[in-house]
Amino acid sequence: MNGIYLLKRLITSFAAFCIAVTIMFALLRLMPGDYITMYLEAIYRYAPPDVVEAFNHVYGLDRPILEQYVIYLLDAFRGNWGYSFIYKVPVLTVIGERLVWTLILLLPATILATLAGIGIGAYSGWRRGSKTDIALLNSMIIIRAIPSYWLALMILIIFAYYLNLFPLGGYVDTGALTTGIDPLDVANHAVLPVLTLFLFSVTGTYYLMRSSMLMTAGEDYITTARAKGLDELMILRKHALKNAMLPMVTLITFECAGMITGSIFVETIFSWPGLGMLTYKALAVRDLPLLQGILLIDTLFVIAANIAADLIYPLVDPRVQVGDDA
Amino acid sequence: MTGRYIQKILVCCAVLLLACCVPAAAGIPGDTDGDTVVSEKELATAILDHLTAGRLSADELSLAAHNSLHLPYGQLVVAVAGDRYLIPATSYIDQKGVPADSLIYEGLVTKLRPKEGGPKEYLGWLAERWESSDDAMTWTFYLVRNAAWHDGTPFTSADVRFTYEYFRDHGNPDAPGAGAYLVNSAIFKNVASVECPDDYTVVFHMKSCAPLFPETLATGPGIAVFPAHIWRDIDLPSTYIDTAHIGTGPFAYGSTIPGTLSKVTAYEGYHGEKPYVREVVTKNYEDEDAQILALRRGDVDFISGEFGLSPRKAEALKDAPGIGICRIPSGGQAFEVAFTSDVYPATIPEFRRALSHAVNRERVCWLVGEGARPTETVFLLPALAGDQVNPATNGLFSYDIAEAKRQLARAGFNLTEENGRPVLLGPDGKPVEITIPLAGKASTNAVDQKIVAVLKEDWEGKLGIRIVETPQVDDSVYLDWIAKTAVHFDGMPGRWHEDIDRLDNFQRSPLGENYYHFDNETFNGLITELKSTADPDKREEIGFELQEILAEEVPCIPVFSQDAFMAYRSDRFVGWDAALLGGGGNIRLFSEIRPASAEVGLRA
Amino acid sequence: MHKKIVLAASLGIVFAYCAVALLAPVIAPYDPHAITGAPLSPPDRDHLLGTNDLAQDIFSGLIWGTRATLLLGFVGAAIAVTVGTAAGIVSGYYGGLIDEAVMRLLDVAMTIPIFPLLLILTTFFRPGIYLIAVLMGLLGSFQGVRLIRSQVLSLAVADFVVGTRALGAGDGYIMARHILPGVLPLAGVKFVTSAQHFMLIGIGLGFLGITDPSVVDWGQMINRASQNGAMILGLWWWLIPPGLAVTLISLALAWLGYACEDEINPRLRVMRV
Amino acid sequence: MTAMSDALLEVRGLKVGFPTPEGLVRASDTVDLEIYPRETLGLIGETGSGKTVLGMAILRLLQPNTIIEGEIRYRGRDLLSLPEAEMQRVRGREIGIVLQNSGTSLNPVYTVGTQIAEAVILHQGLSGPDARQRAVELLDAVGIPDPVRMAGEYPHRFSGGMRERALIATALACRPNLLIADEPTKGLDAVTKRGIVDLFSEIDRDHSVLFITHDIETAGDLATRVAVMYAGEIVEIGGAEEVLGDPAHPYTRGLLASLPERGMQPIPGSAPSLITLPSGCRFSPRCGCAVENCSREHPGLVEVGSGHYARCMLYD
Repeated sequence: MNGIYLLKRLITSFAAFCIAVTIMFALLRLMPGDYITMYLEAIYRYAPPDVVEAFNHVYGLDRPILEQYVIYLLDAFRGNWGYSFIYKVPVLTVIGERLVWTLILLLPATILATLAGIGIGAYSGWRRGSKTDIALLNSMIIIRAIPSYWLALMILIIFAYYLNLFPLGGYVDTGALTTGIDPLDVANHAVLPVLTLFLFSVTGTYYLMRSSMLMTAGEDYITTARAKGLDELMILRKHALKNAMLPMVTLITFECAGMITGSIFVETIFSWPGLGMLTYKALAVRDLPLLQGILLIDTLFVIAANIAADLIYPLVDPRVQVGDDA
Repeated sequence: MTGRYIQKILVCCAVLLLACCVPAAAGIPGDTDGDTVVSEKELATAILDHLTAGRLSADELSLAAHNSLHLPYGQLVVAVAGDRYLIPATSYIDQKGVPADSLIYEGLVTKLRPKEGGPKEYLGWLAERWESSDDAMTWTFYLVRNAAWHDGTPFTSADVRFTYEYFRDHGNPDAPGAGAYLVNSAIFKNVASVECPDDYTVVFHMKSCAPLFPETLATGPGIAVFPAHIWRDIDLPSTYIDTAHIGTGPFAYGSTIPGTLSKVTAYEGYHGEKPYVREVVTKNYEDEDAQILALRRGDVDFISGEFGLSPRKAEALKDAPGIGICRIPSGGQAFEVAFTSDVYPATIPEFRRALSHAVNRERVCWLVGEGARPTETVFLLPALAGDQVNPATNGLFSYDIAEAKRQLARAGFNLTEENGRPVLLGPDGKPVEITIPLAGKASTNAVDQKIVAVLKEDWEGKLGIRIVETPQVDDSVYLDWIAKTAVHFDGMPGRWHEDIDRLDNFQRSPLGENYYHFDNETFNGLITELKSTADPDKREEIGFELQEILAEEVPCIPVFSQDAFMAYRSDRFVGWDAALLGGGGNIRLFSEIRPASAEVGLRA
Repeated sequence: MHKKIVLAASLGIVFAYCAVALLAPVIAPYDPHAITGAPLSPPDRDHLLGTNDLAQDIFSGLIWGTRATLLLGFVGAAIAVTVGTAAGIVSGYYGGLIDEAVMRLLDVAMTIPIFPLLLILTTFFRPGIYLIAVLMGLLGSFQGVRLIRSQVLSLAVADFVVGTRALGAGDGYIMARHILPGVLPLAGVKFVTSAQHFMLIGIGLGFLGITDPSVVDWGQMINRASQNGAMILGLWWWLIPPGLAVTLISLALAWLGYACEDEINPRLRVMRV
Repeated sequence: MTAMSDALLEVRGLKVGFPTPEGLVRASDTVDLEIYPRETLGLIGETGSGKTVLGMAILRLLQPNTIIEGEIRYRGRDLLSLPEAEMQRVRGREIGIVLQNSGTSLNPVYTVGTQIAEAVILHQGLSGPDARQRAVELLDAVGIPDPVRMAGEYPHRFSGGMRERALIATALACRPNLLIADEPTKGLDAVTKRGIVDLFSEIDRDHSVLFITHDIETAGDLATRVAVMYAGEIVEIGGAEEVLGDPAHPYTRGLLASLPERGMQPIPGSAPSLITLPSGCRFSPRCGCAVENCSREHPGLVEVGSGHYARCMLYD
């Protein structure tokens, strides 16, 4: 049962990856304008036809389309994602360097947002209709309604510039050149972007947890627990929380995928050299190989999150033998 | 080395004993006459002051001493816009060779910004002086003798020859490996061979007459000399990642934090005048506004934006305390309305001429803001091209709607009215409609949109030409777009409009085209003639003639040029106006400025 | 009572926005593309919110921008909900192989990150605003399928459906007359939440500078303002109003969505991303 | 009526209302009843008559916004005015409850043994292993085969009947004096149902039981006394034999007549909405014996036999 389900998941993941690659391949061929011309344009004002031809040969663009596709697909699996136009190094290398920095923002932001979202979401759902619940719910709705990029701009202006509390961008201070990278210094630089990402993410987790808690709070076993004479806190902690958390496992993985999106705006505004800023730059100069790499890495990220959720789920919910797919 | 310092300091102490009391002024501590140089006398005064009244702190005294002895002191933090401007810009290396504008590497010569209307001037870099044969077929460069690479290897003429050979061998599109095409190799295209008669002399033999070879070498960021001992074994510049950055420049590579910071430090063994600043740190801010905030806050000392700060921002910074603005006349971009001469209605010269009289440059400049200068000359910018501008062609494109209407009428266009709006009917009787693609090189600071907004008022509102702005198209299709549309905008960064040689832009290239699809036989012939003559008088004559043809044929309408603005912490560094150069001149700039506040020493 | 006020207020805001969008040519004092004064002039009687760097009236731009935002939100959401509901009903009603196929396809589709894909597509094809809305709607329809399907699954075995089938009704009839009304409230809530989501995304695209520049939209206004140093120059009237305008409509939709959700089933969970 | 001190639990004038957007749902209206030690009181009524609400109200398990009036005296203490902390001591230890819907009343993420042990640990202060041992004993006592293994299983592994037994074991864990069983036989097949009924007939020797059911036969088998509820009111109460053998209220008679072995004659019409109750006697619109006065006056409980009361105009 377990094995079959996981196999199914792996097959879908594999298919998803292939489709992502295929989309990029199609884009590459369908794109208005010419990939090589653009590449040369980026460097030089003109793209002489003979040079374009030579490049086409180097990139194998003069071979039959099917052959190109197969080569492209195989290359994608081999981790050969091409060269970035802007950085002139293999795409995977660029992404590898940036991934670390994105994770430095994403991990604390996600963990904090998840914990906080679950905590206040659970409280809010448990105390449904109370003043605190309504206040929390409305403030979350408001935060959610503010466009994240605008929020990031405002946070930058207020906290970094007017209040002068944090650096204006980058991830280390100039001192790092002599002393090396100091984790505390990085943390100081990360505060504002993490805060923004946290705000961006916490509302989602909160909302889901609250709904989940609302469902759970009405369950019969909660009444049973109460009938046993357990106090409210114990019921919340022992009986409600664990059950309300179950749907969260899957939903948090979705939130994670969404965070990558948020990081595009946040990293750009805070000059944080992660994947988000890389995406922004790649978009600005239409660096297709790099964008493809980012899309593929995002896909892999989601796949990994899904598989992780699949593996975690049966651990927390005894009812689910991986495989009850409903 | 240290011995020399001690000696100098002892001299200072001796002077100190003889000095009399003069109060220290603002600016560089100790500097009393405002020349930003602390003379030994001034220093002595300062030291005395320090001892008697304690007016200067020990740090300030140290700063004054460093300035006086011309010893590097303090840290300068420069903001850049984008990590590709940080020192380890591998992207430059595999596209263009080692970067000449990185403070680390140097070329043979660099260019000085000419005085308005004056002649061009060059400055030796690794070449002390240079000369050409009368027919400009041979150029001889005499190199500086005391230059050494940052790793101690002496710099010789072999390095120069190696640079030529490296470009020759790797500038070839058939070279193996992706991205191995060094575009700067075009600079050496005309070189037949390089000879090294001795260690400090290099002779370039040209394929054809090259009266402007130094200009070619200094164009853009300029071409830097490769360290032969490092690059000798590297076949594929695209796969080599240089981590040592061994150059000959005034600053040597220090360290880097990827994507955000890099540092260079003053090179002890520099062959020229040593910089006053000990360290230059480049800090990346992706956002120009963040740069400005950082400057205001004092996190950085110098910002320049990507093509200079926008005029509005420079204006806003002008009165901020502790901040100074420097302006480089026409140092930003120059913009033009360009025609595609083989697309109707731009095929009709009268139409092009008519439109040239319907560009309200003053109004565009008013929209753009301070530092925008209407261009009334033909293609060449007076601030850059100096005496090469043909005065007879000045003002031929002046704003004159009546003249525009006359020109149109002459070519068979018919200006009618429909629903109270003017409509221009072409010679074929159909209403004239022009599609203008936005983006491209004129999109910085939305200049293209500003131009089109003004053009719409005149072209649509007065001449009855319907204008359709196409959705912004990306760079890859921009060239296709402009080849299909009659009118587009172009912006030229740097010093494109600076030399008559650059008028070859309008020549029908051997590949059969040019940017404007302009094809004038006389013009093509004159350019060929220009390129084969070294006689200055003849060249000037041809240049003037070329400009007359352009004024008549109007393949493009120059609109305005933009001054470049840069902002700096005037309370920390002085000497910014000393010798501002274009292009690779930043190296020179950072060697010239002096710390003015002890604070900058404390950071290092 | 409190809930009703919130509901009325959010409905009011949505209608007000719609009215502004429809009446833009009447309300806006200027053509948003025309040069109407000095560039970057502060607010005064002629220009309620001053002018931008192209000397265009910001207030008029704000008014006209309503159109783009509402269009992206509502057209996108309409497509997403229609596609999602149709696929969800078919998949949930027929079950079996069809369901399996749809669910597997969905698994695959949901694995590909939608927003980056949308960014890449819009960057390279530069579609007009309608196409962006359609694209967003199609890419955003996946989540709806699951939501609707699970509801259909319970409806399909409901007595009245089984009963109607026993009476000899065809699948089409049952789906249209019995299943569809059952999932409509859910689809309605999804519509409202998707509209909010798509508006924010649409404005995000504008902010990244990859939407149609001939259409005035708030994202581009914010982008333009921040690119031209509104923050540095202290031009709050340029940077703040479009941001507030987005926030307000997005807030109204969020409240509306929440109120609707509460209304149709207080224990219902509508998944949002 | 018997003296107050005799009763284990005494409900006086209990009114329970749920505020909803449509109006106040009067789920229980001026209910009076008492449960004596070691007796089983069967509470009968149709679905929606307010039986469950009554059971939940005794332990204060209803939603916080529920409006409750009246008195619920357990051993002389008014449960409605007890502080929450003290109420928690009553729940499980003094009064146990077996909720309806055995399928969802056990927490799916904990083993059955853990859930039973929980109450034991809480109220009797047993250590973990001891409480587990006790849980196994309880499971054994309620007739679960292989109790040691089953205590370590999750609820979804249990069949419907076994879940019911497990719930009963949970409710009995701390030996409460009163056990409220809410429809424990609901949704069970005949054989399983029999087993549960037998289980109750064994346990009610030590405890008082409030047995809530719509199943008149089960009530007849187990109950010593029977109360019949209709539309939030008790319409008839008395000894099981009297009420079921010789029903006084037309509704009770109707209920009995609808049983399969008595001809399966359903009561015409349907139960009224608890928001808009009919004036006068609430059963009058459906009552075959109704007279004109019935729809005007609301009848009180009238003693029709020894300890046998009915709410009907016929006896006024």
